[in-house]
Amino acid sequence: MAERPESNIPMRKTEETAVWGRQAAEASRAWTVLGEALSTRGVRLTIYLVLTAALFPSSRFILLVALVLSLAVVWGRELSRTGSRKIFYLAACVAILVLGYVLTRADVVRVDEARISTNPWGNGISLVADGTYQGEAWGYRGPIRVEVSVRDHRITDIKTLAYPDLISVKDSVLGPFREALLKAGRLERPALPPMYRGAEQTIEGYLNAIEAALGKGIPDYPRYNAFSQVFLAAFIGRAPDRVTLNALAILFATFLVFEYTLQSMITPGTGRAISCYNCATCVGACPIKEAEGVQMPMGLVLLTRLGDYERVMELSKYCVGCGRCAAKCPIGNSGPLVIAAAFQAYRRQQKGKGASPGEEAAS
Amino acid sequence: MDSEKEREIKHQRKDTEQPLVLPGIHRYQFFTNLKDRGWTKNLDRAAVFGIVAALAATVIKPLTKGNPATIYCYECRACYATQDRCPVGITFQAELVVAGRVGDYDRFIRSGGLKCIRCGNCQSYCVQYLPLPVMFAAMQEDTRRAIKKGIVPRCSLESAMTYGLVGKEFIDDVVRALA
Amino acid sequence: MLTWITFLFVGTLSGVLISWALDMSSPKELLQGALGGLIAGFLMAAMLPH
Amino acid sequence: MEILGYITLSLFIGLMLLTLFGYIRTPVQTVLVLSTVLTLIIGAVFRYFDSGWNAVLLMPNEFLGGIILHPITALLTGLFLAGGLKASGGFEALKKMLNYLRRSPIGLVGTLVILINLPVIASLPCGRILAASLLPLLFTFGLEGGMGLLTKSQIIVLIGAFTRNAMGSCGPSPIGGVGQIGEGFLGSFFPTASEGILRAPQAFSLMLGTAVVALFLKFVSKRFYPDDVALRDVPPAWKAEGLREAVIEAPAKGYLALVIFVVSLLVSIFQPFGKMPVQTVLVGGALVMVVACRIRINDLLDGIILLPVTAMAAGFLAAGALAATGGFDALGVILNSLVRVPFLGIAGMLAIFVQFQTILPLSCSRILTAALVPVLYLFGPAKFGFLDWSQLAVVMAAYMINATTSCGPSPLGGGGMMGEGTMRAETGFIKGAYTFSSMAIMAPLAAIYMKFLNLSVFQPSNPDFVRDIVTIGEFTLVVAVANILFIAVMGRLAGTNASTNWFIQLVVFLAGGAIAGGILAFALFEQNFALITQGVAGGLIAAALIALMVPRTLSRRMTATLTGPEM
Repeated sequence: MAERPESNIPMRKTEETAVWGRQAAEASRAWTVLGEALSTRGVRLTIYLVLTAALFPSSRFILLVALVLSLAVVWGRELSRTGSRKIFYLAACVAILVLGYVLTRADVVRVDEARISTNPWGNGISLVADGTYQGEAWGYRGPIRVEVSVRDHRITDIKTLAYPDLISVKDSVLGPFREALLKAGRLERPALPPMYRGAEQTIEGYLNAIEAALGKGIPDYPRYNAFSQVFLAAFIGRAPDRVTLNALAILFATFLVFEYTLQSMITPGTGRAISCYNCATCVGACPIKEAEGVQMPMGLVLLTRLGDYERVMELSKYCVGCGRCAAKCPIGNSGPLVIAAAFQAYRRQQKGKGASPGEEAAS
Repeated sequence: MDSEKEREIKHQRKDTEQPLVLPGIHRYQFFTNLKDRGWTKNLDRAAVFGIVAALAATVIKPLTKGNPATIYCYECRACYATQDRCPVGITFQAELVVAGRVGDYDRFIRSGGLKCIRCGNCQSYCVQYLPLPVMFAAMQEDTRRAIKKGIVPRCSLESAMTYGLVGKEFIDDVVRALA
Repeated sequence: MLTWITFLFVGTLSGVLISWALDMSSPKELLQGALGGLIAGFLMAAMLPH
Repeated sequence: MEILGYITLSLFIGLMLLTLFGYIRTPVQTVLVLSTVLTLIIGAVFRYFDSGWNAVLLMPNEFLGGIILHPITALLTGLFLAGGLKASGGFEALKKMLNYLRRSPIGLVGTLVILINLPVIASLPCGRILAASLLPLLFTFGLEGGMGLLTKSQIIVLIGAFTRNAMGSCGPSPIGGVGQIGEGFLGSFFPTASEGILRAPQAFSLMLGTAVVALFLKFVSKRFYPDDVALRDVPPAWKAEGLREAVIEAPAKGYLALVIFVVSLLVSIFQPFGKMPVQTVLVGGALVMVVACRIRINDLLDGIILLPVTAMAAGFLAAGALAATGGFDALGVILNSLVRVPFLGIAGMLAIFVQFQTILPLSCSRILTAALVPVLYLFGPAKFGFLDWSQLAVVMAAYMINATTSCGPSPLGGGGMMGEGTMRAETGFIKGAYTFSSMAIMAPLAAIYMKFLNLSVFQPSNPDFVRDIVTIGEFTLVVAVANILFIAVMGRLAGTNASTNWFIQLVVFLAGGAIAGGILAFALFEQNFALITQGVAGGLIAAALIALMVPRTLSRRMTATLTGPEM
């Protein structure tokens, strides 16, 4: 246990170092608390979750669903075992969310239906009063802002105020399209070759910007109410789509591997487990070979890598300690060494929980 | 000699401090050739951790930079089949995708990424139907920002100018950076 | 079609060889191995693009 | 800058060879990371003097570009799925289904043959996914596993052949296998190549290669290394008594998990719901399994085999560092200059190139493939023009099959080690069988198939279908019979003297390699005797290099690995 600094500090009780010692002890205790927190898998998984949610606004909805589901499973088990009421609080939260979602959804549906009859597309231009309006919509690289002038229910001029997509479709697409719009005098979809993907998004954004601008000209153009706007912005953000789902799948895999490696990195002594080949050579050498469905030394090493030290302790009672596996391993791993490290880690965990003061006195 | 003796003592003491794996069996029974194998104690762990961290960095970087589709590239180079159908004569499209994934500006410029006009001709060849022009455009923006900041080495810009690898959208930026 | 034929042929051949290598060389077992190889070859050919 | 490429290339290959021969006794990841670091340091020094600090600071980005992300994540998600299947008892269910199959007309042998070929049929992106989960199942057929159906030698043959098939299965896999790299390159000329031009030749040659591995193990390996398998044999009394039926219990959720596994595989291969990355489908399948079969997320984690993932990533890092410092350009120049060597020529150079991965087996074939296939591409019409497109396709088929199977014999944690461990053999036991089959059977057969059938399919203008299929049949039989003959001779001549054995093996390998090189040259250039002779010469060199890598005696090598080279 030499790697624990606080165990050394009480020994230096000389006058000069007492203050320094106390400070160091406090600091090291803080570090220990942090370390203990980080060495818990649940805490780390929460950190990954928060990190992902912070990095990708569009993934928040999916993550929220995943969080609620997993909490429901965990707390549901707790309810059946210990009668803990946590799951009801969760249910209340979910109910509030669902209620908000239903309200927002109703509002969105109402607005969308209302917009069908009063939208500025095509012939809807006749609803727009004369004047000059500004509108904004998200294009390919950022918000496109346009200024549209309308007279006698015809679009007379379109000015582009902000146009971050500039480099993608300079004058080859947007210019002729603007001309076409002006010629038609109303908002219509372009006839474009379907392959120009980047340009398609730009055009879409451009059209939406014009739509937003013209919408300001319609006297009673329906809008979302404040609650829906807040709800949409806070919980869902941009709608979850397939790209987000795919990215989350890869992130899930990566984080789990990261986690898996980290487990044996931060637990002293079990680091050798990460270079296991899974080749089962040690299983061949082992006189026990299999116990409770686990391939003996290899399964223990893999469980150590996983961080399931309690199970390792349960299973290590089958080990006869002959050390044959240590001689056979092609990369010089040693099953018993790793298992012993897992034993220590398990004891340390128990000590952290304050379960066994007797062992502390023994060491 | 003293240090050697000390090490020996340390070694022995460590050995007696070890907990028992099972009653009556000490850990020294299980020492392998591990000391021959590892040059230092933590080298292997550090190496594996470095690898996994590099992996995580490779995933997270494109996701946060707004180029998430690049991580699905098989790197099967089916897009090389574009050949003459590319209007600006880019021959190594997959290289551009990889460069976009890790933010490798030099490679991007060398493979002609600044020439690309995002016409989307290469997209129909992709086995995965990845939005190639979108990925290229995002990386182009990134490269332009990098050129403005002066991160991109001067020599790669110079050689790009010499071989005509800069499209007309970017030529101002490159000239300004070289001036 | 020809792909299927070649695959079935090679599957049968490999089935016979494997069953021979597995020390099961009575005629019945060879036939069974050939049948298994035929099925394997069929499945493999079914996975290929056409 | 050119000298830098040569320095880093020799550094990489030197470190790899030292690790292969056991002079550096550290896990392969560490060595690869060290070689990356060394390469980067040297490269940074060169760059600093060449173009200043900015260029040095961009180097991390450049070597990260070497990581091919897709196979790693696909492998991970596949392993999740396998872990879930294992935890929910899916393999028990599979065992039960196999039991039914065993009682059907195809019997035990047919079941085993199908089981051996299962990895290629299921076509996952890495062979280890199925190997890790099915090898314990195969083991249970033996005495130790409890069923006692097969004897020691049968178990050896069964596991060896299965591992061969599994390790080759990442080539023909349509969901991101190694073969995809070659298919993508060929897509430059053959319009539909990226949808599977290489799949048929690989699956074709793998079937025969598997059979030949089985024969090799039966006739040769057991005589060469008689005391290196620690399996127990079935007592003769049992055998006379007949089979002892083991009762297999499979939970209902095991069947459910099996169904989810198969469905998610089919979805990821045939993509019925629109194009979706494999990873999403497999992770989705794993999560459905978590919910439906009530397994823990720890069980998914349990399925991960960390070594191939980290070894692959480390290899890509090293390859990326090499590419950033121009090491692979130097390799291209070296290979290019081999063409001018007399007796070798273009055919000989290609015969060596095709076997390169078997000569230098790394723990995942993608590491070198990702770097070498572009070199091969440049030999084609794209740059040097040594080959035309159809010849390039032939070489690519032969190269790919060798590449995908190269992780089998690798002693650096290749997939074959899993088989060796399961059959309780010493490290290196199946190496001879593996290298022989990939050198002498698979590469020439894949080339022949590509040349005479697949190219005709992909270019329908060719009318000589029947003639071609007869050619394929002839060549298949000739290659198979010749190699079976070699194996039989080798098995007959093998004695107790290790060095004599090794010499016999060298001779047979040389003969097999010569035939392989000749056939490859024939498939490339048809009846041009000068070029076929060159191909034979190249095949001889490659075979000699391969035979040098096969261990002479296992136990002594094991002892040397354990206690150091001095003993």
